[in-house]
Amino acid sequence: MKVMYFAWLREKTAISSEEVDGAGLATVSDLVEALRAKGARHAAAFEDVSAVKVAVDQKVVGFDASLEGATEVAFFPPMTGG
Amino acid sequence: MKVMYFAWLREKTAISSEEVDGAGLATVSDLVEALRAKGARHAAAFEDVSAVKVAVDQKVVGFDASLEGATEVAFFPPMTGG
Amino acid sequence: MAVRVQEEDFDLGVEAAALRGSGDAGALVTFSGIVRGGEGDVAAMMLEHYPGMTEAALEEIEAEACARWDLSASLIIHRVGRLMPGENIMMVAAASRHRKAAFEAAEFLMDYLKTRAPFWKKEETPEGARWVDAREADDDAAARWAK
Amino acid sequence: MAVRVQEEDFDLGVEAAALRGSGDAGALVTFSGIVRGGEGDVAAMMLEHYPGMTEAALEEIEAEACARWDLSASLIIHRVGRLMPGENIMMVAAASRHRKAAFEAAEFLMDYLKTRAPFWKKEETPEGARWVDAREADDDAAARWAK
Repeated sequence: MKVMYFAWLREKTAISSEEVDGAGLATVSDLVEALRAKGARHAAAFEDVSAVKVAVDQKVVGFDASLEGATEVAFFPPMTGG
Repeated sequence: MKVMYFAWLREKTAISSEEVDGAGLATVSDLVEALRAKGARHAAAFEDVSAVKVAVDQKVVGFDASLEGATEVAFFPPMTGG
Repeated sequence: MAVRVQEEDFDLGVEAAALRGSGDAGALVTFSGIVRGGEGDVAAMMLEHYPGMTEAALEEIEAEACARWDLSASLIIHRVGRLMPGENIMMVAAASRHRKAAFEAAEFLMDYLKTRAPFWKKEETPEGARWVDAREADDDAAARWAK
Repeated sequence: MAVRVQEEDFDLGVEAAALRGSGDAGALVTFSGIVRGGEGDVAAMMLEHYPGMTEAALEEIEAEACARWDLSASLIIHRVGRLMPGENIMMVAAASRHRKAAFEAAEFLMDYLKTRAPFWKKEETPEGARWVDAREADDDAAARWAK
């Protein structure tokens, strides 16, 4: 699946988007654990997920949401438009 | 004092403004009684004062307001601007 | 801070641009009132006012808004005379650092203008002319600002 | 009913005029968000968004407003990219027969946009760049529309 990062999550990971193998990842939380293991930058980005929101296929969901059938997962801080 | 009429009060009295001798008129209600006595048109205009508002020297007041020192009294229906 | 009563039309974009230039606003709310046509069969709208008292009342309403909210700019324009469907009747605008103040002040300006500024509307229809009745809802709307 | 995400500026007056032409509205409310300068020492504002999701979210917010209020027209425009103090960030507009619906719909559009549309602001200041924090007040404002 495609994993995307916005705002300071993009800056901390130094990545806009990357492909991640979703095999064995049932929920968003499982994905976050897998991402943390990728290295120091990812670990820093996900150090405090209370400040992180997630969208699966462009819908905001909770970290317990299923990744079944997901093609695009995005991580970002709370929105500040307007 | 100058007495002014707006909207349907102007149409019913057929007068925009007129001079009225304020001698002996203590309150707005006294003035209304005096105006009613002026003829059929005035009587018709003031038939139901529950639908009439009054301003003394350009401030909206009640019908029990004093006319002491008043130079301009205006009668009109509830406002409908905006 | 300005109040205008005029027969001429006005341009919302021009007025809004002038308000933005007059302070460090992050939020600008405008309200425009427009003569409705269509199903109501209103051929024209006559707007009468009480010269002198109208301007004083609008200035008082604007001063009250500026006392209640931290506004960088505000404006009330109201037209008088004969207006056709689709024409501007009036506008208010409120600019502030934050959107809540701008929205509240604009609504306050409208609610007070409706119930305290001496304007009267008469509609011309195919069945004749009729004075527009004051709406109880407008009194209720104004009452919510009482402190 | 329209949603636009763009780098280019827009003209409030032109947009408002187009909205008025598209229905029998008696009331038009607009909100403009502007980059504040001045005491905050913000030299520029960078606006990032999530292409695709942003448009979908704005369309959903607008559809929700149209389901809740009887609107003759509505509009959301949001800019992205680097904006200077005094520049437009975004606008919403709502037109209706009555002012209460137009005001409520415009406030609703703003409250939902603030909390549900994927935009992020970064301020450039003399001390460096910083991401703007989400405000709890915005969540509270959005929560009042829950039914």
